[in-house]
Amino acid sequence: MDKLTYAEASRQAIAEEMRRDATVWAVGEDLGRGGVFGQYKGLVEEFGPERIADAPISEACIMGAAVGAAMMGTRPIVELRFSDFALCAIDELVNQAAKARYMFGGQGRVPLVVREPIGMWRSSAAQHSQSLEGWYTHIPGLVVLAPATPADNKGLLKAAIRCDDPVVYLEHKHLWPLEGDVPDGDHLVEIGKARVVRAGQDITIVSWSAAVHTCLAAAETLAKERIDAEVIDLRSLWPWDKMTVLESVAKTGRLLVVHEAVQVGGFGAEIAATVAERAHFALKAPVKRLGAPRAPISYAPNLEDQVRVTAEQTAATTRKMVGA
Amino acid sequence: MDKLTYAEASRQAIAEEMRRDATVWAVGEDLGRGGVFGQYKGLVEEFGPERIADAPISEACIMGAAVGAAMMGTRPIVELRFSDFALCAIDELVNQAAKARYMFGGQGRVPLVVREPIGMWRSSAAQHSQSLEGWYTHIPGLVVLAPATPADNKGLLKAAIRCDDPVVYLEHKHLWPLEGDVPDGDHLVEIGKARVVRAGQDITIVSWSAAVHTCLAAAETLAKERIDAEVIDLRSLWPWDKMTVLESVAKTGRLLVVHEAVQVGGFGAEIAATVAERAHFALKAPVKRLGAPRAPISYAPNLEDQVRVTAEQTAATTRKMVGA
Amino acid sequence: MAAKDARPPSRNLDAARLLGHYRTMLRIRAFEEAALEGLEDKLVLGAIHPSIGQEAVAVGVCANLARSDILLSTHRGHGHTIAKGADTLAMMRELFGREGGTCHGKGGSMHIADFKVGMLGANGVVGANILIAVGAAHAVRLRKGKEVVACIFGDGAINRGPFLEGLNWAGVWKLPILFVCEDNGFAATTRTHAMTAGEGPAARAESLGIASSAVDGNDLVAVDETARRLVAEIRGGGGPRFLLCKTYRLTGHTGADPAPYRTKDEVAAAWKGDPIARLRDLLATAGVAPGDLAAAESAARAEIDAAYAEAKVSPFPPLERAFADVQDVGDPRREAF
Amino acid sequence: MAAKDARPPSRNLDAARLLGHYRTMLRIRAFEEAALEGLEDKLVLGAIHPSIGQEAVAVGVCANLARSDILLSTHRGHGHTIAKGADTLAMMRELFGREGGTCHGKGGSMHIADFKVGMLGANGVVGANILIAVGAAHAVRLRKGKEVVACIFGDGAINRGPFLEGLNWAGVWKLPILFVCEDNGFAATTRTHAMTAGEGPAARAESLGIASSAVDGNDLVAVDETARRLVAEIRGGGGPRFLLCKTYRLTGHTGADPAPYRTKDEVAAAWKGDPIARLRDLLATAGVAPGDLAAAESAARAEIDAAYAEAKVSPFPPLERAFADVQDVGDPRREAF
Ligand SMILES: Cc1ncc(C[n+]2csc(CCOP(=O)(O)OP(=O)(O)O)c2C)c(N)n1
Ligand SMILES: Cc1ncc(C[n+]2csc(CCOP(=O)(O)OP(=O)(O)O)c2C)c(N)n1
Ligand SMILES: [Mg+2]
Ligand SMILES: [Mg+2]
Repeated sequence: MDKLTYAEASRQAIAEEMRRDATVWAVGEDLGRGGVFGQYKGLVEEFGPERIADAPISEACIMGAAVGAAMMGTRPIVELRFSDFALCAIDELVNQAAKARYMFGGQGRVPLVVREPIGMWRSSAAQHSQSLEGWYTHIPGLVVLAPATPADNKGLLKAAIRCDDPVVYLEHKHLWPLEGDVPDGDHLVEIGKARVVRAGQDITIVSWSAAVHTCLAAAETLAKERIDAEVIDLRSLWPWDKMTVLESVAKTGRLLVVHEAVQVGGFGAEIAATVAERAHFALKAPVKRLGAPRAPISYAPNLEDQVRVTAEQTAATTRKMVGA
Repeated sequence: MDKLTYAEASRQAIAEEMRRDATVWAVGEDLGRGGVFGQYKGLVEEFGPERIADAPISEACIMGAAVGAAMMGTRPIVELRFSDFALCAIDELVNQAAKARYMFGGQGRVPLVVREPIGMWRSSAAQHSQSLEGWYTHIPGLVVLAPATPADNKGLLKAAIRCDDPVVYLEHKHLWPLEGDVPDGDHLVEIGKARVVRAGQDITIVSWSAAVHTCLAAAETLAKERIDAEVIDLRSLWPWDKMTVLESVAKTGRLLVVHEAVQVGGFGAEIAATVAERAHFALKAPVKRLGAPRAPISYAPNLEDQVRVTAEQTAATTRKMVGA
Repeated sequence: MAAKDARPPSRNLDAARLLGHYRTMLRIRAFEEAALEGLEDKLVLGAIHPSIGQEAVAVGVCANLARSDILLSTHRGHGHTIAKGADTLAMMRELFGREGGTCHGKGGSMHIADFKVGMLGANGVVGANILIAVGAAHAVRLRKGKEVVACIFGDGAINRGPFLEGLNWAGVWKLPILFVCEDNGFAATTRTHAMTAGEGPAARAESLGIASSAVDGNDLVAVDETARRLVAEIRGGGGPRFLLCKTYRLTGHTGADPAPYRTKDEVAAAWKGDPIARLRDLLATAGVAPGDLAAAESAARAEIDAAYAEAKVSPFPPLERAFADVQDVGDPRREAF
Repeated sequence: MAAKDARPPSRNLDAARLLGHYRTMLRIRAFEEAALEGLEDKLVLGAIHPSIGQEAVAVGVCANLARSDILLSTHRGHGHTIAKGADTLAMMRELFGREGGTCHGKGGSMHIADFKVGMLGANGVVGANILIAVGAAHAVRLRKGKEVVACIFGDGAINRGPFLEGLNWAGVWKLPILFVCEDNGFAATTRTHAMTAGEGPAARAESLGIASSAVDGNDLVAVDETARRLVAEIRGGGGPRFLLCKTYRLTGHTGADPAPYRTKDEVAAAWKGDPIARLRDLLATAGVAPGDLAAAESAARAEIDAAYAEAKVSPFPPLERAFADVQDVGDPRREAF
C-alpha cells in the first residue's frame, strides 16, 4: 500500500502501462512540461517526446488523429485538458471513434482513452467547470469512467488503457491533490463494477467522481442521527453496475442519486429511472435525484456555490426520504 | 385551415417571420438552392442571397458566426443539415451560444434558432440518423423543440424565431412529406406546452417527434382491445410540460415514455425519473421507457430495424403495463 | 500561383501500365453505372455519390500505393476503394446492404472500407477523414514503418477546420502522407469557388508548409506520374505532399440529384473531357490494339454485371449483426438496460 | 514572405496622441500588476492571464477603433478591454467576483466583456472568438453598418479550425473585420513555432485571400500607424485585413505560472524590449517633459489603486444573480424540476 495523490496515481498508471506495452502513447497540449495539472510529470523524461507527444492547440486533430492512430494498432491516450474543450472534438469522438468499429463491420478497432478533467474548481466559471458525463453514456460505442479515489484512478486508468474500446475517462479537477492508499503492484479495477463505499440499511445513495466524497460526508453526519446510509461509488458509468445498485435498493428500499452535473438530463435520471422501472415494488419512498440546477456556473464564489451539490443538501434530502 | 406538408409548414414559418422582422435571416449550406430537403424552397427568390445565405462547409463557423450576429441584434436561423453534423459545431453551440448571455451578466443575448434535422431515414446509417435531443436538454441556456406535425412545425418554428434564447430546433427527416392541417394566419404554438394527442384513461404515453405517430398507431391497435391510452406529444423538451404529464399520470396511474433516441441517457430517463419522483404513490405500475438499444444505426434495413422503436413494441409494452 | 504545375506528362508512355489503369477506370465506371441502376431498382438503399468523371484521380493516385499503404476516402469513395484493390462484389453487396459486404452491410456506400487492402474508410462527415489519415500516418511514424498514407478529399472540405488542423499536424511531424484534393468544382449544389476565399487548396497547403502540385485530374497520365513522384518523395522521408487534381463531377451530387443548378451545355462540354475517353484515345494513338481496348471494356462490364447479379441474390445480414461489434464491455441490447 | 512589413514609422510624431497611448499602456500595466497582487491576496479568484509586455498591441489597435466599433478578445484580454474603453473599477470588481463587475462577477477575467464600449467578450476557448467576431462583422454587413470589428487572438489560435473557417468566411463575404494575431511566442508552456507548420499566421491569412501586414508588436507607433491604415481600408469597404504583431509574454502563462520552461536570460533580454519603456524613451526624445511622463505614471497608479481599494470593499453579487440571465423560457432552479 502506497499513499498517493489522485494525480500521481494516474501518472503511475500511465508509466506502468507504457512500460508494459510499447504501443501506448499519450498526446496533448503541454504534455512535455508535465501537463496542466502535473499529471504527466516526468513522463517525457522517461518515454521521450514521441510517446509523450506535445500537440498544437487543435483538439479536433488530437482526437481525430488518435482515431486513425488507434485503427493502426497503437493505443493513444488523448489529453483534452478540460472536458469543456472536448466540445471542440465531439465529431471526432462521437461520429468517428465511437462508430468506426461498428460502421466498418468490425474490421477495425479504436482502442483509445480520452482524458477529460471535469468539474467545478473554484471560480473556473462556465467554460472550465462542466461535467458532461451524461452525454457520453448516451453514445453507443463509448465506455465512460469517472474515478473518485487515487486507488481507482490508478486501477481504472490502467484498465482503460488495456480496453479495446474508446474510453472516455473523466477525472475530477478538484481531486488531483486528494491522497489515498493505492494497492501495490499491477493494480487493476474491473470496468463495470461499482464500489460500495459504505454499507448501510436505510437508504442507497449512488454517486461517482467528487460527489462521492460529498455523499460520504453526508453519511457521516446522518450516522450520528442513526440514519444508516449505504453509499455506492459507481466509478463506471457505462457499463454501470445495475446489479449492485438494485441489490442495495432491494435491501434499503430507498434510492438517492447525487451528482455534480446538471440534474436535468443528467446520468442520475438513467439510474433513477432504471430503479423505478425495476424495483418499484421494493421502494419505501420515491426515488430521488440531487444534481445541479439548470444554470451555467458562475465565477463569483457565492454564485458558484448556488449550483453546487452539498453534503448538507444530501443529508437533508436523505432525512426527508427516510421520514426523519 | 390549409393542408401542408411538414416541410412546407416550416418554409411558410420562415417566410412569414422574415416578412415580419427584417432582422431575421437564415444561413447554411446549399440554402440558395432550397436546402437539402427543399425546406428553403423559393426563399432566396423572395429574400435574396443576403438573408437566405449560402455558407461554406464549415459548421463551426456557421454556428459561431450566428452567435456573433445574434449578439449584434440580428436573428439568425442556422441550418445544420443533419443533426449529426451539429457535432462539428458543439463548442459554438454549448460553450458560446448557450452561455454568452449568462457569462456576460446579461449584457447580451443570443436569439438564434439552430435547425438540426434528426432521426432515422431509411438506410442513412450511423452518421446521418442520430437523435441527440437529450444532450441539449442537459445544457443550461438552450431551449429544445421537436415538432411532430405540420401545424406544430409552423407554430413552434415561428415561436422559436421570436424567442430571445438560443433554440435547438429538431425536425425529423422522416416527417418532411407528412401532410396535415395547419391553422391559417399567424399560427403560433407556445413553447413549453405539450399537446394531448389522444385522451385516454388507462395509461399515459409520452413521446415527441416522429415517435408520436408510432405511439398513436399503437394506441389505435390497443383501442380495439379496449385499452385506452392517453398519448401526449411533448413538442417542447426544454422547458417541458411537467404539469400536463403529471396530471395525466394522476389520472391513468401509468407512464410509458417512447422515443427514437438511444434509451440509455435519453430524455425519456428525465421524464420517467421525474414522474417516479413526483407521482410514485399514484402509480399503478412501474414507469417504463421504450427507446433504442445502445448500438449505432446500421445501413442494412433489417439491422436498422433492430434499433427502431415500433408500434408493436409500444403496444406490447403497454399491454404488460396494464396487465392485459 | 502557390502550386507548381506538374510538367506535361512525358510522351514515352508505358502502354501496358496505362492499359491496366484503363481497366481499373472502366471497372469503376461500370461499378457506379450499375450502382445507379441499383438505386433505380431499389437495391441500393441509401444515398450514393457517384465519381463518374473523376476516375483518373482515383486510379492515378492509388496505382502508386502498395497494398500495405493506407487510404482514407470520402462519401464519394467507390472509385478510390476499387482502385485501392477492394473486391467489387463485396462492395456491391455493401451498397445492397447484404451479408458479405465489405462492412457486412452495416456501413453502406458512405462508410465503405476494406482494411485488408489498406482502405480505412470512406466518411460521412466532410473533412473528418483528414484527421484520421493524419493519425494513421502518425502511427506509421511511431512504428517507424515505411507505409505511405493517402488521404483524398473534395474541394468543399478545404473550408472546414480539420483541413487546417490536419495539414498543420502533418507538417509539424513531417508525416508520410499524401493529401489529394479532388476538385470537382462542386460541394453538393454549391459551386465551391463561390464559398472559397483566396487562391484555393494548393495555396492553403503551401501556407502550411506542404509542397503542392496541381494537375489536370482528368489526365490519367499526369495524375499517375505526379502521384508517383510525390509518393516516392514521401516514402523517402520528405514529409507530407499535397496534390490538387482539377476535375469535374459529371453526375449530380447524389444518385438522386438531377443537378438543375447547372446547364446542360456545361455538362455536355465537361463530358468532352471524360478521363476514360481521353485515356482511350491516348492508348489508341499509342498503338494499343482496338481489340484490347474493347476486351477491357467487356471484361469490366462482365465483372460488374456478375457482381450485381450475385449481390442481388445475397442474403441480408443475420440479425445478430445489429448488436455485434458495438463494443467489448457493456451489453447494447435493450433487455440489458 | 507573405506579409508585407509595415514601413518604419514616420518620425514626425504626434506627441499628444502618443502621450495618450502611453497613459493607456500604463493603466493596463498597473491594472495587471494590481491583479497579480490581488491573486496573492486571494481577491482574484480564478486564473488570470497577464498581458504584461503586450500592451502596445492592445493600445495600438484599439486606439484606432471608435467606441461603436466592435472588439472580440481572448483569455488574455485585460489590455484589450481597457484600451477599448472599459472602466477599470468595473473590471477589477469582475476579477474579484463582485457586484458592479462588468459581468456582475459571473464571468471573471476569462469572460470579461463590456458591451457598452463594443467589447463583446473575452473567451475561455482559444479561437472561438474568431467565429463570433466574424458573425458580428456579418451582422454589420447585413445592417449595412459602418462599424469595424477587431478580433485579437494569439499565435496558438492559428492552429485551430476556427482560424481557417473564420478567415475564409470573412474573405468570402468581404467583411469589415481586422484580424490581429498577437504573437507572443507561446501557447501556455509551449513554444508555438514548434507546433506551427509553414510560415505562420500572416502566410495563412494571405492564403485565404486576406491582405496581411506584420509589425513589431512592441513598437506602439508601428502598431498604431499600421492599424490606422488597415482600419481605414476596412471602413472604406476594402474587406478583411490581417495584422501580425510580434511581441513577447513577459510573465508566465497565468498569474500562477513561474514559467520554468524558459531561461531567466531570455526573459531579461525580452524586458529590454518592454513596449512601455520604449515608448517612454521615444516620448522623452520627442521632447515630452519628464514631468508629464511622471504625471502619467502616477495618475495610472492612482486610478488602479483606487479601483483595487474600491473593488475590495464591494459586495459579492446578490444570490438571485445565480439564476438570472440563464434564459427567458424555463425555470433553471432545482425546485422547478
Ligand atoms: C461536416 C459535413 N457537413 C456537410 C455535409 C453534407 N455534405 C455531404 S457531401 C457534401 C459536399 C462535399 O463537397 P466536396 O468536399 O467538394 O466533395 P464532393 O462531394 O464534391 O466529392 C456536403 C456538404 C457532410 N457530409 N459533412
Ligand atoms: C480550445 C482550447 N484549447 C486549449 C485551451 C487551454 N489554453 C488556454 S490559453 C492557451 C494558450 C493559448 O495560446 P495563444 O493563443 O498563443 O494565446 P496566449 O495565451 O499566448 O495569449 C491554452 C492552450 C483553451 N482555452 N481552449
Ligand atoms: Mg467537390
Ligand atoms: Mg501566444
